[in-house]
Amino acid sequence: MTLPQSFKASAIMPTVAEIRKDFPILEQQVHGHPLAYLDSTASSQKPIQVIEAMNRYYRTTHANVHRGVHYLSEAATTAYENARLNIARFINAPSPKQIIYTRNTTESLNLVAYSWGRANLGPGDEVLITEMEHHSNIVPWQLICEITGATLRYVPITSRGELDMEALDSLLTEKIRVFAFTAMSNVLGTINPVEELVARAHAVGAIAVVDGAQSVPHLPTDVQAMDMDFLAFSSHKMLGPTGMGILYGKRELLEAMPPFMGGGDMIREVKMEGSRWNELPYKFEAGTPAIAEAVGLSAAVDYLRGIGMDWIADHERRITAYAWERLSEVEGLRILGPGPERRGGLISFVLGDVHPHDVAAILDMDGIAVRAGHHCAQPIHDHYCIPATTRASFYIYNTEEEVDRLVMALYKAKAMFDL
Amino acid sequence: MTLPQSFKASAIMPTVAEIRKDFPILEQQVHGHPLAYLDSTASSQKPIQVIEAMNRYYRTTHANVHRGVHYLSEAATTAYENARLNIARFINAPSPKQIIYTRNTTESLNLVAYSWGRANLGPGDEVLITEMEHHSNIVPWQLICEITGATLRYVPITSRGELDMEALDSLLTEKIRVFAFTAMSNVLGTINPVEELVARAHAVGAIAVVDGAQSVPHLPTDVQAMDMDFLAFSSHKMLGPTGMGILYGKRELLEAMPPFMGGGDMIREVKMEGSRWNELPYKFEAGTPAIAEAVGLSAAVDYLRGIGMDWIADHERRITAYAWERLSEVEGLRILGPGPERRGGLISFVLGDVHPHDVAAILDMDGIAVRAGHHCAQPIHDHYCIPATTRASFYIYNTEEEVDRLVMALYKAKAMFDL
Amino acid sequence: MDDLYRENIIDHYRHPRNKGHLEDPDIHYHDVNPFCGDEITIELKLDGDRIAKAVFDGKGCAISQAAASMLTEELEGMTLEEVKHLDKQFILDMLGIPIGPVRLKCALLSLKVLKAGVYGLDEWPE
Amino acid sequence: MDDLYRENIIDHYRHPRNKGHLEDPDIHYHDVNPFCGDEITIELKLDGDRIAKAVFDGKGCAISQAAASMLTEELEGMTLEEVKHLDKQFILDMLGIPIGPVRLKCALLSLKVLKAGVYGLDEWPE
Ligand SMILES: Cc1ncc(COP(=O)(O)O)c(C=O)c1O
Ligand SMILES: Cc1ncc(COP(=O)(O)O)c(C=O)c1O
Repeated sequence: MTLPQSFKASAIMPTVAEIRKDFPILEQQVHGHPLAYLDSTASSQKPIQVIEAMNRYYRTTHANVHRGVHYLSEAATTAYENARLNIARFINAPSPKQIIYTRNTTESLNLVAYSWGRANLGPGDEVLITEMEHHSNIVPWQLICEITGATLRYVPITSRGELDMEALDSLLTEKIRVFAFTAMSNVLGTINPVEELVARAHAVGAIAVVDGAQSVPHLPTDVQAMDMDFLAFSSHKMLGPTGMGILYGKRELLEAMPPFMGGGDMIREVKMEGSRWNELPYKFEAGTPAIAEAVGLSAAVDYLRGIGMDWIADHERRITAYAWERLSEVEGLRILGPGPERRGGLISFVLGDVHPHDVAAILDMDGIAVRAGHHCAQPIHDHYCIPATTRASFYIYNTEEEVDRLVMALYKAKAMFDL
Repeated sequence: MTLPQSFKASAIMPTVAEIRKDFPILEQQVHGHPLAYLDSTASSQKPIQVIEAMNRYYRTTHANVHRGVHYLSEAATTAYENARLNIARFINAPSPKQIIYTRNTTESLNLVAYSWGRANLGPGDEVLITEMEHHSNIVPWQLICEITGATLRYVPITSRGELDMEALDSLLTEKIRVFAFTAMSNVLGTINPVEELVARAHAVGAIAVVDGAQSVPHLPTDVQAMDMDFLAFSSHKMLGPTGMGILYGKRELLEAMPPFMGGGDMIREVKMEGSRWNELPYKFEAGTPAIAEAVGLSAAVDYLRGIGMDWIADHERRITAYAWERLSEVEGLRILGPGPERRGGLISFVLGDVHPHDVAAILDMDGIAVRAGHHCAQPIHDHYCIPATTRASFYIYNTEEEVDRLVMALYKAKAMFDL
Repeated sequence: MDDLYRENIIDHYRHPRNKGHLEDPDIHYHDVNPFCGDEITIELKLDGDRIAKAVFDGKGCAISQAAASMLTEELEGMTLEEVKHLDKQFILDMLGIPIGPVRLKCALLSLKVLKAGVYGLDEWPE
Repeated sequence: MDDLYRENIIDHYRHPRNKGHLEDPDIHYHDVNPFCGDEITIELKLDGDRIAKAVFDGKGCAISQAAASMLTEELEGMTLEEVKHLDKQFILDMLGIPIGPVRLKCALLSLKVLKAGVYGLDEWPE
């Protein structure tokens, strides 16, 4: 576990200026302005430590894993499995066997829905999700309910953009077999009370599936303390490479599940008449895996650990509170979701009747990168009866000065649309 | 489309010495000997052009694709979609919409088996595969036959290690809905007559699914000329990064198929009551894709095109013929599969009663990397009644001198085991 | 910036022409840009194979809505055969601004809806 | 290289001890190393909770087969309780050669099979 370069020597609190030096992409000019990257909720940038770890892997270590006895294959296998161990420790998983490599959060959630769902759901059963879910935590459940005959239910949200806990109480009956929810909304920014939600699910005998796509990169995560049954997250949102996601699961649940995909490495024996499955985690990892990407994610985890998840959460709280204040001053701008004290590092808003795409396009001309659209969460936009929002999001490398530039550019947009 | 550095200026036939300069990993010493990497059938090494393309992508271009209107997101989307176009051209696909990004060959084949299979197979239907398939082209069909009630049949192989074409004739009845076969065996080296097999499948109204994991990296591929219905292959075996695979499919088949995984980007509209699918290829690409990996594979395709697939096939034929001759001289060594004129660039063999793992371990001490095991193809090993083989495989960067070293080390192994 | 949001685009967006619905349209089609959620409905009243009246309705960004508004102005009097030959370049010329690859889909949405309604081709215009 | 294939390993591989089957074993277990296909069967004859006779059968590399052969020699006279405490280090000491991470599974296969047979724990020994 190496600390990010910049902090090794000092061993003091990092500064954003120091952190930014590790992100070559941030030095860029866009349309003649310094890039202000306020889109980390969609995908984060990568520090040189992560890029170099993969670079080094391909230049010195690559071979296929698991089945080879030669030097490179053993080296690649060691790197690949050490990465798994490192990721397990990062979320305090009891064992690396419970860390399944996938492509992204979406595949992790599909794996649970298909494999656990097909084996455990039937007519009369209910699946509970929430109105603030990302499509990745909606569509797999719609599909599996269609296949199994189970019924899908949604926890509504309050006017403050939080889960309606009273409605939850009445929805969470003994019929619910699985409660799947996001730890943090990628539109509202709402941080959900994961521990409490897991406990409520368990109280009616349901399993709790946590979409950690937005929480794992930004908040400390302890799967055991929170007693999650499954946790899904993506490498690319937490400084790691694309093409890599994680599914954590409780051992006895994973053991009992049928495999998802079939192929190399996930079987113990293949006879023409049928096959026997391999042990965890390989049962769920068919074919040549994303080896370099595992190495890259492990380097990202080292980097996050080097900075400290508490520092990260603090930094984001500070900058989000500042952005909240500054954006609230813009007349005609409406912020969605709860106040700054209950939210993660993102703010989605609507600027009068200017369409979010137009807002984003105008900000882009000033070098400010924000997302616009439904952010793959149409139901929550339907709830607010708006087609789309503009979203600014913050990570370890963002500054208050970037927030100031965002606000300035919003005034320009207002002027342009006579608002 | 940039040519590999080394050949741009000269525009003459590349030499292996020039090619090797592009592969930093090959300069390595292993156990005090220069590395002889004879394991490209498991996974190829990567030229600096590919490593640098991904490096550059992360340092200058990364953002999430498709949903963003800001500069980086447009740049990333362009890079990602240009890669798709480049890959489509490489196999002569009619349209980039028919190129689906997956993780590897295994996922590509699972996608076809699950999505096409679930919609099209039922009791009474038959699926035909061959005895020389990789597990990735066996297990998905076993699984889908179990789910749908269809029956799985195997084309046997002849004593020369080729498909038994007479048996095929009697197996290929009107009951067969899909004939899935490898274009080249990763154990026997057999190059199958793809065009003829596709035509025979079509003659009984079956679709032809081609496992191109071993053919696309080594032989020219034209999906239209060969009239394949589906073609699956992996980036990591063709100089590209891990974490990326391709499924090509005929348009009308892909259009008619239900999606595989659910989530972001694969839907057109998500309502709480249900969803509408997106168009091709996005219907099959759920969640944030392997963006950097697409860029890397595109660079690999450029590199292969720069050298020329004909040169590559020639080079491999030459070196395989030489290896075949030299290995045939080793007493007690038995080569599996057809003669050098009908095979691709690999040779699997058994050395007396020395277990292949021991052979590989002894070769490794001399810096020679070969695979040992069942190479994820147990049925073909069962056919020969052997648990495993040792496999040496060749690619653009291998030399006859490396073959000589292989043979020398085999004599050492014989001595050690008193053979 | 001025390039991206020229006055006539803002004008068409703020004051859309031919926005609304027809009593009894001969052709009616609706679609959504899956990448951004923009929506366009186009309705046509025909006189033989000639477009007598074209209206649109929709939600979305200035680019998609202004393009739809401008398109309806062009359509009156056109034959359905002529509609078939409208392409990407036609829309780009009409808008008169440079458009990046992602927002191109916004610009082309109304033409896509039009072509799907007229002859059932569900494809982004090339 | 000499390190990897010391003479006693080749000797146990070429001349395995206790290879075969028992008439009527009290414990019988078989497993495969999924990564390489090596197979080991272990059969035990008990005398109370003490191992009276241990035999193995199998196919595989010199490491896995020599380890099994050596292991059966160690087992006679051991109690089942003692078997529970056998670990990775025990096998490595017995073989006396350095083993990389992949071939470790070959070395440990017989111990894994033994433990699964004796008390049903289907895990690679740590
Ligand atoms: C013929 C064949 N099919 C399929 C595969 C599986 O490829 P992947 O592991 O990249 O999914 C391989 C790789 O070994 C192969 O050789
Ligand atoms: C809350 C949430 N869930 C799931 C996802 C899907 O992640 P991926 O696209 O990496 O699969 C996202 C990403 O936008 C997200 O924000």
